[in-house]
Amino acid sequence: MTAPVDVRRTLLHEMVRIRRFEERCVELYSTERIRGFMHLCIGEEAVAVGVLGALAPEDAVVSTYREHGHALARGVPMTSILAEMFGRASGCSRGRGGSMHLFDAARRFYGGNAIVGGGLPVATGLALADALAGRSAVTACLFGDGAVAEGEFHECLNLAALWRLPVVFCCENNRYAMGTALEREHAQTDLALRAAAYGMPAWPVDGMDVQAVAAAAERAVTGVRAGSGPCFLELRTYRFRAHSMYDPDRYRDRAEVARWKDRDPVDRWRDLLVADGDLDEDGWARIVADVDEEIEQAVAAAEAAPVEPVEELTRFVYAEPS
Amino acid sequence: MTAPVDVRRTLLHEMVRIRRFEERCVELYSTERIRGFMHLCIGEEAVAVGVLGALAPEDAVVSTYREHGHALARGVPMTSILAEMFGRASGCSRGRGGSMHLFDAARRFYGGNAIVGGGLPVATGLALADALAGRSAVTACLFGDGAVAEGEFHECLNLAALWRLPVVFCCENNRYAMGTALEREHAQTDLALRAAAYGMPAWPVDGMDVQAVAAAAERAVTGVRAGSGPCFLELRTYRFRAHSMYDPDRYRDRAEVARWKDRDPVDRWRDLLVADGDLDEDGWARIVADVDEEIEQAVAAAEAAPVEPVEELTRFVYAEPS
Amino acid sequence: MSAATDPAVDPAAATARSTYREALREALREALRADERVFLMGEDVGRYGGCFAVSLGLLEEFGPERVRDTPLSESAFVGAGIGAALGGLRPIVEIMTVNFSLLALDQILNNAATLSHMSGGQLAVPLVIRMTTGAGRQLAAQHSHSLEGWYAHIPGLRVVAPATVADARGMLAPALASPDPVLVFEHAGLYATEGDAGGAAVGLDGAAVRRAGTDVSLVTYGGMLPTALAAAEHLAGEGTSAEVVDLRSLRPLDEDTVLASVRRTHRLVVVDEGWRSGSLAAEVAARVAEHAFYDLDAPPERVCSAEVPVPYAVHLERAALPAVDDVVAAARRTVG
Amino acid sequence: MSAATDPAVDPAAATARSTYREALREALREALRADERVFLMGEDVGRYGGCFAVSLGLLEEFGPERVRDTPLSESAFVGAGIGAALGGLRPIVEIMTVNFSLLALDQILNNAATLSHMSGGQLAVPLVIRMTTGAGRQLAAQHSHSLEGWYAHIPGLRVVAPATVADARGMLAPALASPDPVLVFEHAGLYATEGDAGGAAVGLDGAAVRRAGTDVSLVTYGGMLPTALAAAEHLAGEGTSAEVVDLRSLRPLDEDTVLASVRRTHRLVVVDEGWRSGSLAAEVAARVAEHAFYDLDAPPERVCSAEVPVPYAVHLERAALPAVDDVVAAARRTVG
Ligand SMILES: Cc1ncc(C[n+]2csc(CCOP(=O)(O)OP(=O)(O)O)c2C)c(N)n1
Ligand SMILES: Cc1ncc(C[n+]2csc(CCOP(=O)(O)OP(=O)(O)O)c2C)c(N)n1
Ligand SMILES: [Mg+2]
Ligand SMILES: [Mg+2]
Repeated sequence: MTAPVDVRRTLLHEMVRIRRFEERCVELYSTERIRGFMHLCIGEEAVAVGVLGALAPEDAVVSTYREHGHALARGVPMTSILAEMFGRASGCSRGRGGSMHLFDAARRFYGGNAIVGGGLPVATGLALADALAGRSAVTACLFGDGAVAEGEFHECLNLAALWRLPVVFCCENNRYAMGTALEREHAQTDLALRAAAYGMPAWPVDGMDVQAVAAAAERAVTGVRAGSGPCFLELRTYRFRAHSMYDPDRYRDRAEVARWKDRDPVDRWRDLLVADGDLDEDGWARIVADVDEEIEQAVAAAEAAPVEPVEELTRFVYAEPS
Repeated sequence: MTAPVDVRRTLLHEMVRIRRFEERCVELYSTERIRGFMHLCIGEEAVAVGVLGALAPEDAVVSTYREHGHALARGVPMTSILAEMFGRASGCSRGRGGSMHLFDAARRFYGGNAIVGGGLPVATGLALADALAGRSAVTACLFGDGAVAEGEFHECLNLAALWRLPVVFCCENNRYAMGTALEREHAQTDLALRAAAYGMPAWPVDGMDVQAVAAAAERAVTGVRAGSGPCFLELRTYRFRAHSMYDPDRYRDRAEVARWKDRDPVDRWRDLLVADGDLDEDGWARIVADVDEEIEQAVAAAEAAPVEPVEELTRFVYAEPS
Repeated sequence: MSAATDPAVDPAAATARSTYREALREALREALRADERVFLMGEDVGRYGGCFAVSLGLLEEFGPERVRDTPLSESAFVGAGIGAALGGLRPIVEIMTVNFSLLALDQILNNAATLSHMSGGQLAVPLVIRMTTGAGRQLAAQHSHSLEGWYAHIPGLRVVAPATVADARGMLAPALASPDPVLVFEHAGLYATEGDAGGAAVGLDGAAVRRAGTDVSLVTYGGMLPTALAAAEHLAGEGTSAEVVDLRSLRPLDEDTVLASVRRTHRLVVVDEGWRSGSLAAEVAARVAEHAFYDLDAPPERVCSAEVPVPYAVHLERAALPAVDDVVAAARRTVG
Repeated sequence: MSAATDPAVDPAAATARSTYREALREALREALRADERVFLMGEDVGRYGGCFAVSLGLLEEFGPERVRDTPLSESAFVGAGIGAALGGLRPIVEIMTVNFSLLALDQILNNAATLSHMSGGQLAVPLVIRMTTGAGRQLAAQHSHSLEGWYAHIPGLRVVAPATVADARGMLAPALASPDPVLVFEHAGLYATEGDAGGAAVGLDGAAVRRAGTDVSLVTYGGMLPTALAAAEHLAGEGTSAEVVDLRSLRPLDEDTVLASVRRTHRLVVVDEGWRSGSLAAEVAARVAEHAFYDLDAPPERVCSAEVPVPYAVHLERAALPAVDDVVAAARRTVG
């Protein structure tokens, strides 16, 4: 089943936005505009766009430190994301979070968690709140293949399944946890099968194919929203870049990286749209130009934005009386 | 395949020892000779005797707070166990541990862990040490169905399977974690299936049948010792008593308890031996008398034993220079 | 012995007498009745009736959705409490004892305590976590911790320790009303104490002077309040007038009340069941030394637990814990 | 700036210059060569080369059995270290940063710290756990903790914080020789510092006077040593002679060296990157107030981190951490 042309183009546009935003971030990191740890999702855009696109505004999202793409696809404004990475007061976490801790309460984007596995309990609780309050919202919880080895993965999958909570567990299996390959993290590397052992529907998805991801996510979200309990998607993908800006990437075979780059989700989707006659050269150029304009505006705005006054340092440690 | 008569009688003797020892402990608790938390394994003796009997002296054991039976079956002297529960200096932990923390380094009995799930990482490490040192020892790790929900279960099963460590994970599935029934602890109550998801052999065993347990444990230990990696036994059993001496046992149906008591592992085994002509009334009386004598000697010794001088309070917080 | 058994200790209290346990239960019942968003979750809070029988009967009254038994998975259900709070509910999470809270510490520190600030004030975590603390029942080294002082180190948390029946009854409502995560430490030795439950909600912050005195300030909290009061009574017989300050809130610390007391008495003894090194008592002593240095007529004293995993044997356990005699001796040293 | 860049600071050192990181690596290499029972285990210690490149090259030299990458499962692999130590090996477990150690805290407190005592002395846990600590690299609230003071609260553990290249080089051997669990805290800000690695093993216990002085004692450890030394230098320019004491071991605390210094200078400033309330600095201040009360000419001072989850933005992070100016100002208050 083929989606309408505008939907297909939007998927492409969103992926290009993420790709080019992060490529720009690399430059901004090298000029020290952005500091700290920065983790890129270049190569994994189809997952971000496909999964987040399946959600409704009332749904909730819990993500990791590798969340630029998730935040962008969720609709968190690029300006507020970039201002955050610049450490500015207009940043989506007022400069307190940086790249790893993007938050947007209005869009139910609950971060930005840098403890591997640490987001799963929170997502489980968000889903519990929706369930207890009788709301039909779904929580999407994104995490990596590395997180699957943590105890919290186990505890939360059991809890969510036991209580039939509306969570879609989205495992971005990019085959590495930092420098540790899947086979050295897991005794049993079929992660969907692992999740299925908790008695929830679980299946692998080609995470390099945005259409496949979107379809799987929609199926998952629909089922979960209907009350069938949690489910698990294993999104098979790959990060084209190193783990973080500090990582010399010594542990991967160049040929392996090249093989996965041949399946670049952006290129593939663009080529398919072109082949199908849904995109011509002009259309492609327009997407790139639109995206670049958005990025440069965000950069300019972040550059110009003020920083939080130092006097505000301890503000928000405790909630302010509202 | 039927075991030789003396083996069959020994199994009975060991179960009776545990049963009557714990029954005596109840009396000693009511006269406040024993204090603190005390957890009985009455009803679960076949597991203790069957599993521990399959081990060799060089093997290691890690247990829980419900470990009287494991300690006895491992050969920790009853006198030193009871003295420990009396808080005496001659106790197997010099009075520092009590019922929940029995230790016997010489017999590689590593406790006595009262944090649910807390023994699994230790067992994994003991097995790692044996593997790295090239020894053929096996570590038996005992824990309950409740522990299966803890994150450490997951982390350790993965680690042990990934590294093919010589551990036999022995889950005493007595269907309750305190007052929480199996169905309210686990989304998927087939615990052997859960363990199998880590890629290790795992199977359920009738934990009320000492012969079945002994056979399963022997098969497991043999495989693990031969280097096939860890395995998991789900020992289906039932505790006849409340969780601890504090527990009013409000959460179980009397009929359910009665049903399981009909399968009393001691009675069944005795009756089978009698039916097979391997035991007569005299033989039975002798077992009981032997056991009772051992118990009364242990009680008398514990009563007579001195307590650790108060000046020794902080001794052993740090190891003493040897 | 309980502070509140002496009516002089708690003059504002109404007439309802109860145990500390019943007071906690009544507070839970009231909260569950008052606000649909409130629910209780933890290991064996429901069918078992609560590990220490605090929640006995609540399942029957409020049903399994709102009195929710959890599997053994501390990190998951504490974290789920955080998520549920973010999602608009008012969860009360019970951790059976503080020892097991270590398994949930990542969630408590890295999420509950941090999300408000890290999100630039967008998020709040109105979560109450209750747990039992303390030794004295021969439960040995893995069930006898007093780690509330540790938790008081963490910015973003509020930490309280009800020491009286009135506080047991009155602290839950303001804890639930707080937009911040509040940790409530219930000392196991207090559950059976009796006292006047009062009626009105009490404040969450602020120390209380439980006994007025002029010669030495005994600063304490939680399970050690009875010990401090008994020591004060004993000292009175010797002609030494000891003031007993119950911190009530461990974070924030009500420094002003402590300092005011020391400025009156010029002598400080901190009584704290935690291990001595790095105890909350160290913080209290340090603050007094910093801010009331010239008011002190003697070195500050700390009466804490011996630095040892709490042993099982009754005589060893007793020797490990602060006793009335230890407090009396410390007070004597300051006035001597 | 590193203490050991000033040869006066470390007179006994031999000639080998290296970075703190290289010194740690060399110590690991030596340990792995010296004793078959030693192995290193943790996340990405092998193929990745170590999160902070400390173990770079060791996999190639010693192979994957002895330089062992683990899955993300802090509780399991720290606990496995405990078990392996019980089983006769000498594991060195690396936790990437102290933040993640919370996930293993149950194992560390309830097993590693407790087994020796709880078993009546039958068991010993000769385990070394290394972890990175501290802020200063804009890693925000979940990667910038300084919890070594917290760990120093736990009986049964030894806790050390090498602040110099020589200690980075020399502390591992005695840590491995210790029959007790030893936690080694490496401040991330020190890895690139250069200094003299010395040659001989140093002791595990005992504070060191890194700079002698007569007017005020600056007591510090780990990542704050450079700050304290810089403050001392600055104070010298003002005519104030500051003594700098590097605690080195946080548990046990070398109280004698601290007290001796304060008895000479009569003034105390504790410099500690931990959050102020409940910090190790509180313990040091409390001990000095208890044992050197009559020697103090001014209230003790603490310079600690602001009580806030460490923020990302550079100016906010800087404002949250103790700075040279803060130490100078505190010292001035004590002498003023
Ligand atoms: C609990 C914890 N342990 C270790 C780390 C350090 N760390 C950060 S990311 C990472 C790898 C995570 O891998 P994965 O879950 O597959 O996510 P990916 O980075 O591949 O997206 C590690 C080890 C951490 N942040 N949290
Ligand atoms: C981490 C932790 N959480 C909670 C407890 C309290 N507790 C002690 S035993 C127990 C039930 C454990 O059930 P299971 O593992 O099935 O073992 P059983 O008691 O049935 O033998 C609980 C909840 C504990 N000791 N440790
Ligand atoms: Mg990954
Ligand atoms: Mg059970």
